[in-house]
Amino acid sequence: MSPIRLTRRNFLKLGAAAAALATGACSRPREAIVPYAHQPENELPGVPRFYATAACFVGAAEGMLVESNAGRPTKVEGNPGHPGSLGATSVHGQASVLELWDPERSKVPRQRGQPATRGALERDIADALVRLRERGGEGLRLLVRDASSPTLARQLDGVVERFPRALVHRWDPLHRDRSREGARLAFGRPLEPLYRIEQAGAILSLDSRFLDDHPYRLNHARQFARARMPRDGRMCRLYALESAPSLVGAMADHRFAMSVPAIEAWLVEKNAAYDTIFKDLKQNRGVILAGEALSPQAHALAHRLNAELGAPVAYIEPSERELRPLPELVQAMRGGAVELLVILDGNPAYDAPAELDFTAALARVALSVHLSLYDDETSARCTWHLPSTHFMEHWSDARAFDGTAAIVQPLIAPLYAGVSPHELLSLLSGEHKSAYDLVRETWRHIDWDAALRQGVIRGSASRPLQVSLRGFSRPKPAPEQGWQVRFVADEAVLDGRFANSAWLQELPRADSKLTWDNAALVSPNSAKVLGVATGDVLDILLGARTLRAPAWVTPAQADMSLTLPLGYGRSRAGAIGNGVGIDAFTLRTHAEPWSAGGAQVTKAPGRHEFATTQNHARMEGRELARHVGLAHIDSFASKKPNTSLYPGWPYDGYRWAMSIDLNACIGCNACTIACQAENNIPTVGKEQVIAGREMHWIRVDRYYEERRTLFQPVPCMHCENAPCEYVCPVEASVHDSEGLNVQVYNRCVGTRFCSQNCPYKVRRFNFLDYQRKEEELKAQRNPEVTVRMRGVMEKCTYCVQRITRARIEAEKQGRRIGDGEVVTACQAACPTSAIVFGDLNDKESEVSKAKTSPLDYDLLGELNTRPRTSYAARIVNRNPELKDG
Amino acid sequence: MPQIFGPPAVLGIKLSLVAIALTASAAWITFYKALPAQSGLASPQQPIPFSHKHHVGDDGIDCRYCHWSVEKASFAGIPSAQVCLTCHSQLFNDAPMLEPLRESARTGAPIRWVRVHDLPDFVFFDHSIHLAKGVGCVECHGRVDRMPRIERVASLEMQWCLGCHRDPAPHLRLPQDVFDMASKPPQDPRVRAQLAARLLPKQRLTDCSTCHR
Amino acid sequence: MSLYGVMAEFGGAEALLAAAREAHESGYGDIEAYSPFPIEGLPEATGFRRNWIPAIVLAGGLAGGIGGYLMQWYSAVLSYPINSGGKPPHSWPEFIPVTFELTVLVAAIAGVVGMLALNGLPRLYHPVFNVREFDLASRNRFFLCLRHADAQCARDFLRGLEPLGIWDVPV
Amino acid sequence: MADVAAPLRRWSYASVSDKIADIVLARRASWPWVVAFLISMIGTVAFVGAIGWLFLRGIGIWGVNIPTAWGFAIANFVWWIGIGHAGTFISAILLLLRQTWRTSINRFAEAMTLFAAGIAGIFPILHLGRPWFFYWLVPYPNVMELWPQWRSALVWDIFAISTYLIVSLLFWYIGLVPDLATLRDRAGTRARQVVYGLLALGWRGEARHWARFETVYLLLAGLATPLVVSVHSVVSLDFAIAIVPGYHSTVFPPYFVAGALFSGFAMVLTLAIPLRHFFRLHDFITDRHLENAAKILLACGWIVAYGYFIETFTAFYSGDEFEIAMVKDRLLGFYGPVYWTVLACNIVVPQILWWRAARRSAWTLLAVSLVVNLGMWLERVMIVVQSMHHDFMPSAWGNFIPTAWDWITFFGSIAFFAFLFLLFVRALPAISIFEMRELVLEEKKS
Repeated sequence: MSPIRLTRRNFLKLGAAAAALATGACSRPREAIVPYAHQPENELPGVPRFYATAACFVGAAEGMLVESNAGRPTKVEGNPGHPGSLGATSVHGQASVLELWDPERSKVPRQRGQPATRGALERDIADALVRLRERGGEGLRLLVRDASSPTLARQLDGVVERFPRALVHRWDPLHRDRSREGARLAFGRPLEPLYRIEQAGAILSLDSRFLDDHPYRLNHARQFARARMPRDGRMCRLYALESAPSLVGAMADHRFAMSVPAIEAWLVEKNAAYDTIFKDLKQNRGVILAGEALSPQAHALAHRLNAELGAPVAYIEPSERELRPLPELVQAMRGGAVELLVILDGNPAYDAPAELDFTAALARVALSVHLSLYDDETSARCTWHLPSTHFMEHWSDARAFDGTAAIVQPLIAPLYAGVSPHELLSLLSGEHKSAYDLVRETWRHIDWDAALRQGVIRGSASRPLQVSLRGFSRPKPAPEQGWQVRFVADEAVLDGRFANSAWLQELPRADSKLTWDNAALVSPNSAKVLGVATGDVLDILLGARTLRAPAWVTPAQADMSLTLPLGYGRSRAGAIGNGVGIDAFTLRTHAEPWSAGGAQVTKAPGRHEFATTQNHARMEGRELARHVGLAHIDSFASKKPNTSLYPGWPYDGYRWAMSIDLNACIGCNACTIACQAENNIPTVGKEQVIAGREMHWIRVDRYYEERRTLFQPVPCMHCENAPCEYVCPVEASVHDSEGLNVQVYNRCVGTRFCSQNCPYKVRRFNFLDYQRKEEELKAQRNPEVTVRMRGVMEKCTYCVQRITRARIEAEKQGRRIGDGEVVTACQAACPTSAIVFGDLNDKESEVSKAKTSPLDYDLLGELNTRPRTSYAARIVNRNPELKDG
Repeated sequence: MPQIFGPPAVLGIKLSLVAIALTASAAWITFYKALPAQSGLASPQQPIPFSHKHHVGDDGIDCRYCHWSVEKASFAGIPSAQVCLTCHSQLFNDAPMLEPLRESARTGAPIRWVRVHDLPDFVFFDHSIHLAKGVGCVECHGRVDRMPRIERVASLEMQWCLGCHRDPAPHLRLPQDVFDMASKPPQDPRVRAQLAARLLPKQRLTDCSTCHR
Repeated sequence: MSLYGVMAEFGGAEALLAAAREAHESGYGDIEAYSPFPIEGLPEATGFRRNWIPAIVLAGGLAGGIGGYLMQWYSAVLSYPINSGGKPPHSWPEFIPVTFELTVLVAAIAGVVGMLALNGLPRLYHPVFNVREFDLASRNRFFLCLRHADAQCARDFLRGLEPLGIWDVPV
Repeated sequence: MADVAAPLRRWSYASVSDKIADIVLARRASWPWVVAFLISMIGTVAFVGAIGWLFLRGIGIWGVNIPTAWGFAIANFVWWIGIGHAGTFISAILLLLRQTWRTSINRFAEAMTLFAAGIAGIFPILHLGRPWFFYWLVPYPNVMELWPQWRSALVWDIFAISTYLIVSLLFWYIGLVPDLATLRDRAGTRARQVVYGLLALGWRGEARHWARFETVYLLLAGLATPLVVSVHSVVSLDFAIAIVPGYHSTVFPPYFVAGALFSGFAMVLTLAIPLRHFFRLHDFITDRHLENAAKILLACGWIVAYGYFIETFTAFYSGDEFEIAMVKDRLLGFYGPVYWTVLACNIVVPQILWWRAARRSAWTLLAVSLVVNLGMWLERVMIVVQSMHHDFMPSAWGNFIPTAWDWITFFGSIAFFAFLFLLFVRALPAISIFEMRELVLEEKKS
């Protein structure tokens, strides 16, 4: 069944070429109008429906409500009831819908690269199992990445039951072994600390990245934003020691760029700064967050210190059970002891520790089966590759970081001949059940419908445990010799699983604003030492392995240390991700997964061209992203504009407006990509980004000031005196009666005068025909938003399609639109609720209140453009007793 | 000097000028007739010769029976094969002209009707709100109850839309009349005023963003 | 055979001017003088009185200007008032440039069209072209043509002016 | 001015007519003309090719981006329009000022104006994202019931330029009619007789006709005079009504008009000198002509210099941080070299014209005029691009780097201009014949 709206919407784009030549095509092509043959239940054409589901991107589940248009998942929203989301979404959550429709997803099973039938695969497995049966499963190994699914865990038990000597291993390149190990040292068992950041009066982050790639990042962000709201002159103060640029460091009041050993040394040696900070923590119920890169001893120490501080932190069971480590498996493989290896998801051939040489070991396995979304590096080296269903295509379940379970329900029948991990496992356990039955069995005693409706299973969160500290040795910081190399999960492509996502590749990285690339991050001082500048190439020698990587100089990096984001240099990611960036996994060992010392770094010949969306990092003394000390809030000069010659236009209906709180914004980019998904914004590719033609409607500007990083999301300001409008010769850029600055694509002839005259440069132009043509991708597009052709200007519309929907519903009921009924895509996605949108004529609306804040100011207000979008300045809360950082 | 242009030559030149003018205007008229608003798309052949005249006019079936989502959604809804078969499994259940219908129900392959009322893709029209505000079906679709084969009676050009959006009052019906093909807008100015009062201000109705996004 | 007029050829501007004056004084009503470039006083000598061109140009200018402004006012205020950059629909200062341009445009077109019309141009066929020597009228010769007069008298009169030659101009 | 026409004493009505007409009517073309024509034709083909590719792929083949969404297309447009000013200035304003020396150069100067303005008119259309909808800028009743947005300087442009083109065309053609009659009467072949005959509209040179002709010619001159000033003022408003530093400047209208005449006269010299050399027109286009043009060049140069100065001055005087930043960037930023080249070409080099010897040496003048042409083009590029690449938001700053297509389109337009001009020289009298006859008469009198 092909939904009508889909074909209609995309005609504009398809017809573009024709129209281009036929100067406005004098007769429209005949369009078919295609009804359902069998009308599905309660499906209203043109009215989207939302289904609750969940997915794991960084080790724990993120709850989401997926918008479905005529049966096509088109957009991801957060699930307010899910602790891993709280209504917000991560950039990965937003991108997952593109992943679903990615035309390069694996479509058929392959045997040694050749298309084969699933039947043949099942026969192969059956044969192997018969042989394995006799030896009680000796030689049967399973390798999984995400083990947070209770059903999966149950099935693994089933397999082991059937094959007692079979072994289950786990490899997740973004594992959390260090913190588990730290907890084991401190408490005698692997636990996860559950921080109550909201209650913290001060935070000391030891390279913790709790806003970046922590499994609970969205929840942390929301709590952090609340903690940073000043209440009676006080607000949470953040100290950050970090070995790599992170959102945490960017938000910190005191920021210290230090290598991992330096941080541990600092923790042990207790200098003056340490004492000052510790005093502050003590007085204000502070909490210490330790990051994965730190040694288990350091984690244990942090736990002890938190205990001393009486810090707001609870301890819970990890959301997934412990399984056998990867090295064991590789050893067995190399020994030829593995007859059947089943790899559920993951891409070890690409991301396994370098010294293990997983690929070579894999060659010695008799029968290897790889279940994955893409036909990737590992698939190519396995006997069998089996396409996996996307999480929007299958039934499953997943646990959030706090243990809360959620049902993963499909929104669409599998697009290709894929199977879910559960179905593959049921093959091994010999029960041959559908994923649905398996999941139902796991959750026999719950209110199933409620669980589906709410997207969470009530009361499934793990209980905080009573813990008692044990004695353990203090960390012995490794003496710093040579260069430190720091590995981090890339904020966009993570461990490489999103390498083929054009949205994420083109998403400007928070600190560097770099797209379509990764780089060796270097501090300015180190760059001087090496005699390199951004774009020069470095040779990195670590242990016996070398890597050549382009350098990127950033002030947020620690001296004498490099940061290498993981997840690039893929060879079988797909047309989008192949050959993008450099592969840092080639340097990464199992023993030193996050930070390795003793590296040699030298300048190599050649230059590398980066594609960045922001070429200038300083504000040049202009008051753009403004900030103010906590003590001086009242003396903040808002500088609202003055009078005008012309009488103002009356807006007596609605007056839509937006307020963006720079004190809450952590620069995570969720708004940018959410907007991209909602508004059918194309990606343009590296060359076009270099040419300065990226299309994002809301960009997050990043400025450096002293040691501080300032973020400022910049959508269209919807000026009441819009400079873009009076210069447009054809009334394509005009104001509507509710104060929206609307861009009428079908009227635009592309003079680009509007962009020339826009002081905020938020307008985007289709210099070429940027829309991708693959049919699959058309299915993802939002039918409520026109797909723009080449040669027209576009920009933020305040999500006019959402306003219209709300207005029509309200008008049908003969009432006004209530506050909060219209939520823009960026606002919905924002983890910290930094963006507020609403009607200024409603004095009670959130946005009206936000604009009464003493910190509210207009960007470039002195130009008297009268923007409807205004900002609340960021509040800096420095410790008067602490000078440095 | 000998004359370069004798009287006949001059006459010839004049005639050819006239000829050029005529052909030009003729060309323009043909082009204009080819524009979507005027073009022959008005009443195309359909896979099944469905007669609104018969179903609506003679049988008196309500619009909403087939176009079920017209009051709830932007899209009026085109009946699925099942809906047709609720009757046609009994009536004319072996009529050859209904074969496509039965096949669709059998195979699940949808019937591909030819779109008659086709708006450009950058125009966002919502049936439900128009009905809710008293714009009757007949206002845009004409007397379908008299159409053996569905045809387009309105140009669907922007100026045609604006005509109503600028001055809606004369086009509004009482809520109970919107689906009534024979109904007329109330003549009583007070009633008209009441109906018009339920609308958004004219400025809003003629905003670009009302129809274009 | 019927005659368009009788034509005399002169070698210089002065000669033609003198001839034209004399013909005028001796009562020839319908005189046409042809020269390769404009000669001061010649039109008056041939009885040219009223020049309508300036009036036509003025009228054109007024029409263009007023029409232009009204067009802008109608479209921006009456037909489809649109909020553009918060400026009022009737932003008269911004209507000035177009108004000015249209004033000039229509005035110029009116002037040229008027000139051609009053001169009865284009006229590709004309009796005077029947005179073989007339092609010099666009080079270095000057012609005087007496019309609606008794041919014989005209010839005699012209001969008195000592022209380079005299011809009958057939219709 | 008598001595300007002094050499004409040697000439008679007949010889003047023959000399000029024969340039057109001559059977065979001279080899320099043929060579030049071939070269220009190749360039024209490249120009058309570049346009075709542009329409096929989109504006993205150029170097334009956000923030610098305007590039060469607009710079070329302004430059060509500027060149298109000298013609009408010479034929209209100098006519009103009774500068008889204009007579021998106005015809081809007007032709130059038409071609330049015409080519200028192409660029805004090429510049559009969807050029096939350019007619939406013109008011006409349509099914959308939409009109142009009268507050936009681009709409003013459409009217200014089309008006300028039409009026110049009329002015030029009316002046041509009597000469076309001459060509008609002297044409050797039947074909030419017919063509020129049709174009001449049956002109007979009747006294009353001459009277009306002269009035309308004078009035057109009167109308064209404010038009010349208005056109480039309006063009300058494309920038001046914007709020961006470097665009938003009240000095622009006079500064642009002066710049226009500057480049215009430079182009007149660039064309006149080879023209009189290859067709031996030294008696009509005398050294004195060149000298007068050179003086105007010098004068305009100084007005332009004032423009540069006052722009910088007001920026600092205003104390506006954005204006000051823009000027600093203009002098020392990425495009700094462009600025200094502009100063060198438009201010330093022309100073050589203070010397009589330089003014009277044709080849020096040619060199200077070429330098000025270059300088003025660079100035347009500087204004269009440099002002935008560093505006209000540092986060959005970026550079415009022209692509090969930018260059092909620019040089192609020059080739196309040459192509048209060469055709004109062979098809129509490059000097007004009947006005030369008038001069001959005056010489006889004196």
